[in-house]
Formats: sequence, C-alpha cells, structure tokens
Amino acid sequence: MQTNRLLTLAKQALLTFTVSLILFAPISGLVLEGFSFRNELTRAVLLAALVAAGRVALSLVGMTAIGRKIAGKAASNGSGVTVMTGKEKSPALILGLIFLAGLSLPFFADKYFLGIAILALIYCLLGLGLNIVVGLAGLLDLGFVAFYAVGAYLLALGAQYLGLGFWSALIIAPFLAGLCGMVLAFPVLKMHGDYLAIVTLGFGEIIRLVLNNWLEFTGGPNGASVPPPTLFGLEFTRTAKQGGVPLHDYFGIAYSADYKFWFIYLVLFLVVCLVVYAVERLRVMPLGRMWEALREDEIACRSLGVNHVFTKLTAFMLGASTGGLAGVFFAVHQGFVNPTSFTFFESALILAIVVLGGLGSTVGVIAAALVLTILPELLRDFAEYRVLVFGVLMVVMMIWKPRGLVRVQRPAFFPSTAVKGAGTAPLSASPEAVR
Amino acid sequence: MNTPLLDVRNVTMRFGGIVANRNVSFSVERGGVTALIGPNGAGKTTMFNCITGFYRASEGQILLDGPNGPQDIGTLITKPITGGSHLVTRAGIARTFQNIRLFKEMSVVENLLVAQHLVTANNLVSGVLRTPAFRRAEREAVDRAYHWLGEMNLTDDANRLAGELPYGRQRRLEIARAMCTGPKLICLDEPAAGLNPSETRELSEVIQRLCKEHGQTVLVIEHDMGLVMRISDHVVVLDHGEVISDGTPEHVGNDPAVIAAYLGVSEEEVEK
Amino acid sequence: MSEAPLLEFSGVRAHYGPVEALKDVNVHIIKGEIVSLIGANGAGKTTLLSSIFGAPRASSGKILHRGEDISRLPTNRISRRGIALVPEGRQIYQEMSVEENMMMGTTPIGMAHFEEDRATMFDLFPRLKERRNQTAGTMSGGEQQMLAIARAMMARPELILFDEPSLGLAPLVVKRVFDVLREIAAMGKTIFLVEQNANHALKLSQRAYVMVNGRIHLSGESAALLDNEDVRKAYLGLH
Amino acid sequence: MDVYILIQQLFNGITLGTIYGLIAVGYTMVYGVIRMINFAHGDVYMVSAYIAAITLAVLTFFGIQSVPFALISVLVITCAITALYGWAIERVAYRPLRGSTKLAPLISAIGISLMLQSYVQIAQGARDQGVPTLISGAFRFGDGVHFAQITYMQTVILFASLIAMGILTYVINHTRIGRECRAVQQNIRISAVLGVNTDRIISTVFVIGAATAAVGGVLVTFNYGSFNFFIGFVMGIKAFTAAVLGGIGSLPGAVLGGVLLGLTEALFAGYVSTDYKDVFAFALLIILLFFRPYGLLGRPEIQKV
Amino acid sequence: ADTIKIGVAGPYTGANATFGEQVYNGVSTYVNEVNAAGGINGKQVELVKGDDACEPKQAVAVANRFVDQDKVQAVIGHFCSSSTIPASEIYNDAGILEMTPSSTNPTVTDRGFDNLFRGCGRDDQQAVVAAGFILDTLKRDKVALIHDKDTYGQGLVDAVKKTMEERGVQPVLYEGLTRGERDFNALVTKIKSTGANAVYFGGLIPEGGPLVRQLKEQGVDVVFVTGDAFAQTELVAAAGGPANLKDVYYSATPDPLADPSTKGVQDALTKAGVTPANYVLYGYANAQAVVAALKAGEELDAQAAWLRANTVDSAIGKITWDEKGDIKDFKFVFYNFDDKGTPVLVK
Ligand SMILES: Nc1ncnc2c1ncn2[C@@H]1O[C@H](COP(=O)(O)OP(=O)(O)OP(=O)(O)O)[C@@H](O)[C@H]1O
Ligand SMILES: Nc1ncnc2c1ncn2[C@@H]1O[C@H](COP(=O)(O)OP(=O)(O)OP(=O)(O)O)[C@@H](O)[C@H]1O
Ligand SMILES: CC(C)C[C@H](N)C(=O)O
Ligand SMILES: [Mg+2]
Ligand SMILES: [Mg+2]
Repeated sequence: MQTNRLLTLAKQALLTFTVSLILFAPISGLVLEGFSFRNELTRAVLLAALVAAGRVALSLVGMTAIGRKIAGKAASNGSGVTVMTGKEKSPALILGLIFLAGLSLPFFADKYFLGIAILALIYCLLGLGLNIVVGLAGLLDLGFVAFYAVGAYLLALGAQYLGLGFWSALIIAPFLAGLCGMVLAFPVLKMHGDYLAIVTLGFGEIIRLVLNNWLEFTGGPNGASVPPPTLFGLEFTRTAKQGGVPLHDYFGIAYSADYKFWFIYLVLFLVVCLVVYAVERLRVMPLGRMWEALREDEIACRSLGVNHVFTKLTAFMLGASTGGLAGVFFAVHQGFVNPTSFTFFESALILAIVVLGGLGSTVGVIAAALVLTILPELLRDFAEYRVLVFGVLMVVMMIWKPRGLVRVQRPAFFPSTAVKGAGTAPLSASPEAVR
Repeated sequence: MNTPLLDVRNVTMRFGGIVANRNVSFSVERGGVTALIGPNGAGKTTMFNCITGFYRASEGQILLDGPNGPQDIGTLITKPITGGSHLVTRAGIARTFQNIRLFKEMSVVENLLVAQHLVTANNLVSGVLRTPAFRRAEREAVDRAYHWLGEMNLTDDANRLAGELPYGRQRRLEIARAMCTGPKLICLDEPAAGLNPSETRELSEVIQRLCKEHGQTVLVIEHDMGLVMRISDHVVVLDHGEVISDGTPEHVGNDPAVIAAYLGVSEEEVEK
Repeated sequence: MSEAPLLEFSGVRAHYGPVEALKDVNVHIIKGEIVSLIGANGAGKTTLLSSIFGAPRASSGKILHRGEDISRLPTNRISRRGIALVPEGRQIYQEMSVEENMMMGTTPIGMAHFEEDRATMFDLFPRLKERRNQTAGTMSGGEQQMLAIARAMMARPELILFDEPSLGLAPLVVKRVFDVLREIAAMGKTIFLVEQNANHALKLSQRAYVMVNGRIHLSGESAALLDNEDVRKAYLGLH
Repeated sequence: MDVYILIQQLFNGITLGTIYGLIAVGYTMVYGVIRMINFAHGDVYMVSAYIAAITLAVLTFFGIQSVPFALISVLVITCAITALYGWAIERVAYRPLRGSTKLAPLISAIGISLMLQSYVQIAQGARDQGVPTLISGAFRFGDGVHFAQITYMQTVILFASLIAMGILTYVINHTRIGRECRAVQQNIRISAVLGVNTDRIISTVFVIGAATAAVGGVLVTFNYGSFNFFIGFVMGIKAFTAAVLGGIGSLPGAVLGGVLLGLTEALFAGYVSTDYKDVFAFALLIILLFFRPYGLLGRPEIQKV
Repeated sequence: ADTIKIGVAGPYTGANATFGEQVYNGVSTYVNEVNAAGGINGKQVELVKGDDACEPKQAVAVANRFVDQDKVQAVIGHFCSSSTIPASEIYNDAGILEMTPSSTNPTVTDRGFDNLFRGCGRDDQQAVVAAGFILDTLKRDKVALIHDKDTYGQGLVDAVKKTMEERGVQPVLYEGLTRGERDFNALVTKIKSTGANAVYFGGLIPEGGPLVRQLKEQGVDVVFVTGDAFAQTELVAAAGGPANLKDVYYSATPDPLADPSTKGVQDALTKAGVTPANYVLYGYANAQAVVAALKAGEELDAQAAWLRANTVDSAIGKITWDEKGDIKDFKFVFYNFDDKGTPVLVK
C-alpha cells in the first residue's frame, strides 16, 4: 500500500516534470536574440522541477488528515445559494461600525493609501453597477467600461466646453450613462447570452475608439484634463484657478494637497453607501426580483406577465448609471482622462470583481473590489512579476471559491400575523407550517 | 348561454413542414375544468403555447373573453414594441409547463412574489425609500403567496430554494405561482406527471377546489385518465393535430376513435 | 438468496450539500430480476439511481457491481460495465437528430451492432422511425421518452435502470412501455425500475422496495407489497 | 478607381480574414463544447508564435536549410507544444471549475491570459521579436506599374487554413469524436452516463483549439515576421468577434466570420478611413446581430416550452 | 534618512514594457556607479521601481506611493506622456523633482510646473526637423502621414503635418493605424494608391516594423521616415531583415556612443551587461542630470535652480534646460541603415 502510493506519487511527479519541461523549454529555456537564441535551459529545468515539486507537495498534503479535511471542505462549499432563516442577527451594529470606520479613514491614512481607497471605492461602485446587469439580471456585459468612460468624459469635456463642475457632472452623469445604456440596450436585448457579451464588448470598444480617434473633440490619445473639485465654491488647489477661494485660505489653515483627497474620498464613500443601500433594497423589491427571475428563466417570466424587454432595459440603465457615477469620481481623482483607462481589460477586471464576489452578492462585490484593487498595489514589490502573480492569484481564487467569496443569501419571508395559519389547506397534515 | 371564456377558432400551427395543429376549434367554459388529451405529439402543448401567446398561431383566432368583449390573443402578442406573451398573462391566462420552469435559485416565496409583480407597487423610488404604501403592498403580496402555498400544501417549504424541492412539490409550486398572477384561466400542462397515484389524487382535489371555491377556470393537459375522468367537465381530444372528439368525459371515454387512438382497451378502468 | 447480487447497495449514504438524501440504503438486485422502487416525491429514488453514476457520490457505504465497489469509479466507466440509465426527465440531446441520439447510446460498445439494434428499436417504437431525422428537441414529450429508452438500449446493457419511464406518456404508450420492459426482461436483462405508477410497477416486478425519506422503508415480493395495506394507501391511491 | 487596387484590397482582406478565421476556430470549438469564452486563446496564439520562432532558430542552429522542411517541422513542433499548452491550461485552470457558474472559467481565463503574457514577457523580454523571411516573392497580376499581387506566403496561408478548416469540419460533423463533442456540449452529465469520457473530450477540444491557434501563429509569424508578447490581445478580440459574427459554435461560421471581418476591415481601411475601421467593424457586428441574433451560420437555440 | 531614494516610473509590464526596462537599465547602471563612487554627498542612492504600465490610473497610484510611502526625493519618469501628465500634478504638489526621459508631448512642460524637467526632445522640435528633412534633404513632396493613434505617434505626425502645411505642402494621406495589429496590407495598398513617394510614420516598432516590411512586400516605392522610437536594435528583426530597411530613415539624438567623450558610458554599460539601446541612454542621461541636481541641495528650489543654470555633460551630449524645463536646442539628426542593418548617420 505504502510503496504503491509512493510509486503513483513518483509517476505523477515524473509526468508533471516532463510536461512542464516541454512547456517551459522553448519559452524559458531558449531566449530569442534576433534570429538566433540564447540557451537558458537550466532555467527551464529548474522551473519544471519546481512545478513537479509543487505538485508532489500538494498530493502529499492531500494525503494527510488535515489536508483531506481542507480538500473536503473546499469541495463541499459547492452549493451556492442559501435561504436565510429569518433569525439572523441584524447586522446594523457591524454596519454602523464599518460606516464610522470608513468615515474616519482619512484621519489615519496617508495620501497614497487614500488614493488606493478611492480607487477601491470606485471599483466598488463599478462592481455594484455591473452586478445589477450580470449578477442580478444575468446579462453578460463585457463593455461596461463604456459607461465608466461616459461618466469620466462627461466631466472632462463638460468642463471644457460647457463649464460643468464636479457637482453638476455628478448629477448629470447617471442620467447620461443611463441614456447610453438604453441606446445600447435596444439592439442588445434581442440577443441571447454570449452574443450579448460580444455586442457589449463591441460597444465598449466603439466608445473607446471614438474617444481615441475624435481628436478635435475629445483630445484623442492626449486626453483631456479635468478641473479639480470644488466645495461650495471653495477650491482645493494652492491658488484659486476657477474663480473661487482656496479652501485653506478661507479657513485660514495651511495648504495641503491632502484636502482634495479627503474631499473626494468622503463624497465617494457616502455615494457608495447610498448605492449599496439602494442595491440591497432592490434585491427585495419587485424589480430586483424580476431581474433575478429573468436570469433564472426568461420563458417562465414571460408566462408570469413580466415584460422581459422592459425589465432588462431597466437593469441595463441602472447598471450604466452607476458606472457613469464611478466615471465622474475617476475623472476628478485623476485630474486627467484619456482612452487608455477604458480598455477592454478594465471591463474584464470589473467582471472579475462581480464573479469573484459571488454573482449577485453585494457584500461579495465590495470584498472583491477591495481585493482586486488593493492586491495589485500590494504586489508592487514583485515589480515585473506583479502581473504574473496577479494572474496566478486570479486563477487560484477562482478555483478556491468558484462561486465567489461570499455566498448569496436569499431573504426569508413570513406571512403577517393576520393570515397566519389561515391558508392551511384541508388536506395538509401539518397546519403549524410556518417556521 | 353566455360566451365561453376562451374560444379557439380554426387554429392551425405549422413548424416548417410539420403541422402540429390543424384547424382546431374548441371552447372553454367559465368555472369548469376542460381537459385536453391526446397521444404524444398530438399537438396539445403546441395548442397551449398558442393559447398562452408563446407561439403565434399560423392561422385562426384565439379569443379570450374580457370586460370589453372577446380579445384576440394573436393581436396582443404582435402589438409593436410593447407586445409579447406577457400581455396574454396580463389579460388573464396563466400557465404551467410540461418541463418544470421554476426560478430554481430563488426561494419558494420569491417565486410567488415574482408572479405578483403587477400588483405590488413597482416603483423604484417608493421601493428604495420603503414608503408605507410599498410596504403594505409587499405585505399583501407575501400573504397572498402564503395563501396559495397553503392551498398547495407547501407552507413548510416556503423559505427553501425552489430547485431543492422534490419534483412533485415543484409541480404544485408551479401551479401556486401561476395562481398568484390572479388568472381568469389557468392552463396546466401535465400537472400530474411524476406524481404517484395518491399524490395525483391530492392534486385532483386541489384542482377541484380551485374550481369550486375560487370559481377558477382550468384548462388541463393530462395523460392520467383517472384524473381526467374525475375532474373534468369537458374533454377535447386531439390526434395528429386535429380534434377527434369533444364532449363530456363519458362521451369521450366511450368514443371508439379515442379508444383506438389514445386509450387502448383499459384494463385499469375495467378493474376499478 | 443464494445467488450473488448483480448490483448491491450496502449502507449507502449520499448528500446534496448539507442535505442527506440517502440514509443508509441497502438494496440488491439479482441478475435477471425485475426490481422496482417506489416512493413519494422526494423520497430519494432518483438520487439512488444517479448515485450509481456518481452524482452525488456515495459519501459512505459501497455500491457493488458484480462484487466490485463502483462508487468511486468515474461516471463514464460505469456504462462500460453494462449498466444503462433511462434518466428522469428524458435528457435527450435536444439538438441532435433522433438517429444521432441513438448513436450516442452505443458509446460503450461501439457502432458494430448499430444497424441491427436500430432496427430493433424502430420496431419497438415506430414513431421514432418516422422521426428519425427530426431534431430531437422539437419532439413531443412522449416521443422524447421513447427516444431515451431506445438510446439506453443501444448500449446492449445487462442492467437497465429506468427512472420513471412512463412519465408523460399517453396511456397507450405507457402500456407499450411496460410491454417493452417485459420484452426487455425476457431478453434476459435485469431491470431496476423507479416508478410513480406503483400499480404498474408492482405488477411488472418480482421484488420491490419502498423508499421513504431517503431510507428503504419496506421491501419484499411485489405481490405481497401490492396487498400491503400501507402501500395501497400511500402509493396506489386506494383507500 | 483603380481595379488593381480593389483586387489587392480583396486579397488583403481575404488573407487577413482566413487568419482571423483560424484563430476564431479555437474560440468556437471551446465555446461549442463547454459554452465558455476562452479569453486566454489569443495568448495561446501568442505563445505559439514564440515557439515557432524558437523552433526555427533551433533548426537554423542545427544547420537545416531546406525551407519546406523547416516550415513543416516548425509547424508540427509548434502545433504539438502549443497543443500541450492548451491541454495544461484546461487541466489546471478550467477543469477544477467544471460545474460551477458559467462565468467562473471566464475569469480564470482572464487570469491565465495575464499569466501567459507576463510569463512570456519575463522569459523572453518585452521587445519585439522577428523571424527572417523564409518564402519571398509573389504572384503578380497586371503590368509593372498597376498590379495586384498575392505573396507566396499568403497563398500558403490560404491553403493551410482551408485545409485545416476542412479537416476540422469533417471531424466534428462526421466522426465519433465530433459527435461526442456535440453530445458533451448539449448535456455533459448525461454524456458521462452514456459512457463518454467527458474530461477527455474537453481536453481534446482544447488541444485541437490550441493546435489551430498554433497553425495561425506559425503562419502569421512567417508572414508578418514580427511579434511580441502582446499580440494575443488584439488578435484575440478580433478572432472572437469573427467567431460571433459567424455564429459562435459553428466551425464554418468562424471561417466565414473571419473572412467577412477581414474584408470589411480591408475595404473600409482602403476606401474610407483606417482610423475608424474598427469602429465600423464593431458597428457592423452589432447591426448584423440585430438582424441575425445567432450570427451568420449559428443555429438558434431550440425553445420548446 | 541615510539613503536617497529616486523613483523610476515607467511601464514594466504591458505593451510598452520593453521601454520601461531600458530606462531602468540605464538609470541603474549610472546609479551603481554613483554609489560605487560614494553616493550623493555621502549618501547611497536607492532606486524604487514604479510600474504604471502606461496607464494613467496606475501612474497616479505610483506617484502617490512614491510621495507618501517611499518618500522619494526625485523621480525619473514617467515614461508615456499620458502617465506623466496626471502623475506630475502629484509631484508638483509634493514639491519633488521630476525628470521624464521620454515624454515628448508638448503639454508635459507647457503647464508651467517648476519641478518638472524633460530629459528628451519635444515632438514639435522633432517634427520640424523631420518635415525639413523630407522636403529639403530627400526632396519628396507627396507624403503620406501615418500615426498610431497614440500620444507620441499622433503628436509627432500632427506636428509634421502642421509644419508641412505651413510650407504649403499638403500630405497626400493622413491615417491612423491600430496599435497591436500586425496586418497593414490594406493601409499599404491605400498608400500605394495615393501615389505617395514618402511615408512619415509616427509610432513604435511593433507596428512600424511590419509596416516597413509590408510596404516592401507590396513593392511600394517610397522612403520611410520616422521618429526616435525606431532607434532600437530589434527593428531589424521586426522589419524582416536589413534588406527591407534600405529607404528607412529615423531622427534621433546624435549617437552618443560614436562620441569619444562618452567612452565612460560605454564601458559602464558593457560592464553592467546592458545593451545600449536608445532609452537606455536616455535613462542614463536623466540619471546623470537628476543626481547632479540632487547634489546641489536638498530643496527642490535649489535643485531646479541648479538644473536651469548648469549644463550636464550627459550620455546624450551636453544638455541645458530652459525656463519651462525643456532641453535647449535639442538636436536631432537622421539615420539610415547599411546592408547589415546597422544605423548610419545621414550627412
Ligand atoms: N418548435 C417546434 N419545431 C418543430 N416541431 C415542433 C415544435 N414544437 C412542437 N413540434 C412538433 O409538433 C408536434 C406536437 O408537439 P406537442 O409538444 O404539442 O405534443 P403534445 O401533444 O404536447 O405531446 P406530449 O403529450 O407528448 O407532450 C410534435 O410532433 C412535435 O415534434
Ligand atoms: N440537486 C439537488 N440539490 C439539493 N437537493 C436535492 C437535489 N436533488 C434532489 N434533492 C433533494 O433530495 C431529495 C431526494 O430527491 P430525489 O429527486 O431523489 O427524489 P425522488 O424520489 O426521485 O422524487 P420524484 O419522485 O419527485 O422524482 C429531495 O428532498 C430533494 O429535495
Ligand atoms: C511611447 C514612447 C516613445 C513615449 C512617447 N515619447 C510619449 O511621449 O508618450
Ligand atoms: Mg406536451
Ligand atoms: Mg425522481
């Protein structure tokens, strides 16, 4: 038995080694130099050995008792959705604490950290928006970045041509993005599943390409600069540039570049909280339920009188609006926008946030947004290995939690006391049905 | 005699070369159970799909009686932009499916709540702000859901995932869900398939109660002749897409054409 | 029971996530027998059948086929041992033609006997012959059920598991299906039949099991069960 | 209008289109079987370009001069190694996700795509690489000043693609393995019950997909002569577009979609504007899908209720 | 602190990674020498890499990190203009010296930042030279302008176009190709159909190489003129061999390695095992300037003032800066290729 195991292990190791050697030999082992190559085969052999060793280590861990337990656990969390019992403790306290912690973050964090926090929150917003479309309504959207771009460019170009400010852009952006969502939705809603994915991808690319090509209007690849935000006419710059009064002068305090970040962070944080609340409400509202029902079975929905076209349209528009909102914050945070920020990869990243979070789960989306924005920053120390490690972690996380970080929980519903027990059918054996 | 609730007039349905229904006419009277039977592939489900607006019949008319006189299903679904089968449901026809179509990853109650989306205050703002009107509407919807769960003997499963339920209960849940739309006519496609005889008996009681206590009109496709004979007031038999017999259960049960095409010589019936 | 069972469940448990769907199930089938399994909705009958094919896998206990434990074998190896399943809900290949569906049935044994077996099946189900080139997904429920049976038979299995073969079939066809089952049994095949139509099933089979809530509640000669008061009440709908 | 220019643009479009088609085949096959958009496919193609160049360098190092021999051995070796990449990627990143949500492998694929790009960048450097011209010369039509031409290499591309595609279409539609692929596509669980080794079928599909990408990679490398670790991205999106245009899941559709896309690009670039050719291509895609929601040759899902 | 930190920001991943590597290699080669020689005023210099992948979003994050976490005292970078523009706002706020080795877009220095210097030429400078070269030296009048729709490429081409139009020459074609593509046959055919006798290309080698090759393959008889991004050894491979480079010209700084006074640079690079590519030299030169400025004082004002007042004898020649922070009289010369693909100076 024991030797048998060893034998399979050895076989496994050898196989892994051979396969990885073949894989690594050309790319890692022979480095192109002009039309000839440099021999680095030892590197390939080392890599292959490393992979084989890793494989064996995994198998060995799998053989031990603890390993099996872990493996068993990993395997058993497969089923995704659970219904709540209605007896869960109210999370109000924890939520309150998180809210306060979020509000007080600027007092502890430096600008770098705050900058990342702002990005993370922007991605939360994007994730929440896309989650409506993909997670709730089940429409695979690979061009979400288009709405993000609409929001960002609204502020940039609006300021340039119409004199729009941060606040007015913040109000207009959701509507404009929603409108774009509607324009896109019309041709799209007839399509199914993955056709929809490519059409949205195409739409995202069209927006980016137009932004890039329409030099006269958008500044093309040179981008467009975005004025810094103002608060009741107060400016955050060292000297007033938009005809207002600098904030630090008004309050008679020393100038610090941090104030702008504080301001953006706080406004963004509040907006995210509002959106989270709204999205959470949506899930227990008829509209949100119809989205989810549509995701589950469109035909059944139609048989219940749900206007599927209209319902999908609302999902698209609301998702787009949220994306537009995020765009405004992105623009104001960067102070500069150009098309490189709105590539397909960005859409993929947002989608990864939604999927990794657990389709449809708000908490999951927030968690995933934090993970996927903070992770690349943490990986900075890996320098050029950063992207490699990021890719590996993305795959590992997906394998580890294929259904997302957070399980979707469905709310429980109970009848109001007035009808309790009234609906018991005559043939029912158990009248005290309500748990 | 007043006008029938549903009047199917000379409906023909073709799929490419296949004619699934040929010149079918029958009517469904208010407050009773009409059964649609026939061999496999006779075109019963197709007929249902035409009635519920999933297909547009190639020829003929399907009229649903309403407050403003009879309404043609065909015009509802071909209405530009807003048209579609959902309008048929809104006009008062609900259905279940031969292959169960529940929202599997949603809870049982939620399945029923989706069905009531038209009566709940479907307004974004009021929903997000939780206005009293919205809360009242939600509460009523939940209560109505529980009412139908009770009727279908499913209260125990209210807060489980629909997909986890065993087959038989899923079938009952589908009926409950269809009832939640408050239909004038409910169309059941093989509701007893996969139920054992005692469960079938329960189901037939449920259907009968629907008619008696709630004045519900039912159109049902079923292969379980025991059930059909027990509950229906009126039976229509299709074969090869055509109506071969139409009348009371006794009439149809003794119609030699039906026996030859569909029933065979029934030892079971003889036994009972 | 002198003969060694062809298939045997010994102490099998199975779970869907946290839910235990099979609780210490013991069932055996002897070569050449027709055994039926009846039980209410959700009793776990389908789970029992599909646990033979590894979904869900038995979390404890053994499933023995000819004395070998097959509960850990990959799904695709099971059918090569001569076990075929007519699944609940038909599960035919919607987008393939009738013939292609039947070809898929031959996977474990290859196409050598295809023509011959196809002819046999077309005799059993003339309807399929008519529709041999139709896309299976557009056929009526009953037609699809016939196809599912035919497909399973194409592998020339020794043991066939039927999960509610009469589901959704017209009375005439139900009769034919049960006749077919009888014919299949006469060909020397072993049949394990899950049915809601307990009356029919018990009349056809020699032995039967009654399942309640994931456990085997009763078992014995079919004839005896047919007379059993509880069974009559609960499953035959007779009071 | 110069008719030779028009003919030249048609040639340009068709060769570009067949390459799109070749890569699109990989998307379509994988999609056809497990309904997954394999976003790493473009990068597999990129890897194959490197393997091809390295193989050629090694062959030259060992003094192999014969062009046909070199070309064929490069093709064979590259296909083999790239196929192994396809296999390994499926094994490591997608198989563990079988049976979870549809989108999980999509994200995993994006991760793999990042990994491959970054891996090649680190191992081979970020700079552009190239291969020497193996086959030069062209068939020319017309006089010395006005002419249209198709290079020998482009001819090779056309024929190789058509042959590859012909073989694949035959395999899928008329062989047992093809039938099993379609079976797995429609109902993986029941296929396993019927005795299909589903894991092997899926692996096979990835292997074939990667191998076709490698054919594309080799041809493109020899035709355009240069590549870097980033070429997978644009090609990936284009090929994916082609696959959808033709009706994702359909092999002839992928080819048709590719050629259509190639022609559109060439003609639009040639007669309207290079700047907006991609905008036009995507707009065309959207419009086309609006009228044919399942692409050119895609079959609508059967919706029998 | 007992070390002085210099941030080196650029694309170490993504499509432009090759440039980031080159700049960093140049910078680190010089900094190693400085450290070996005792550092800046006795303090060792430590380099911090900041990868922005040429994305503005990451550039801002890198800038914040440099300022707040790493507390760098000077920045060499960023690479792409689109990254430099947003990131420089942050360095400006923080009062940190920044010198970009490659962002040639005019906007970079036109915003009047006192801390920002450009360690390379400007697109508009280069364009004027290029237009003159095509019209006067090569005497070509039917010019097709091709760019890659990126800050650098399009900026360059637009400036060339402007200069030409000022001289009354209308380009026969003005088109943008897509970065990341390889097949430009359609564009090449179009160029051919316009009857152009010169192509000016604004862009990088991954697209430029195949473009050159396809022009040759389709037998289009034009001269190909382009910018300093082509001063890279991999061009030969990308263009399909030396034969295709016959009529290709690019503008660049006079090759410093040909200048005997930079012998030291050459030795240092050889010692460090670094191939002396274009941006390696820029990196080296920028490091020289920044280190010199840091030696002048701890305060930005002192450093900036030093740079504005002094001349740096750098790897790319003697350079001085004007008030805006641009190099005064940045010189561009033209190169062509010999049979082996080695660049030769056009006299
Ligand atoms: N979408 C479709 N395309 C092509 N043929 C179809 C389609 N839908 C149904 N048919 C054909 O129409 C005929 C009638 O099918 P239908 O499903 O209505 O039968 P049924 O009476 O419901 O049978 P069963 O009792 O078995 O469910 C069948 O022969 C079927 O093949
Ligand atoms: N995929 C699943 N996930 C979770 N629970 C399941 C799943 N499938 C079945 N169950 C549960 O397992 C139990 C047994 O189900 P099973 O389908 O085996 O019953 P059955 O006896 O075949 O019922 P029926 O007669 O309705 O077909 C049921 O309680 C059911 O809710
Ligand atoms: C791409 C590079 C050569 C950088 C270019 N000079 C710029 O300003 O962005
Ligand atoms: Mg039917
Ligand atoms: Mg079952």
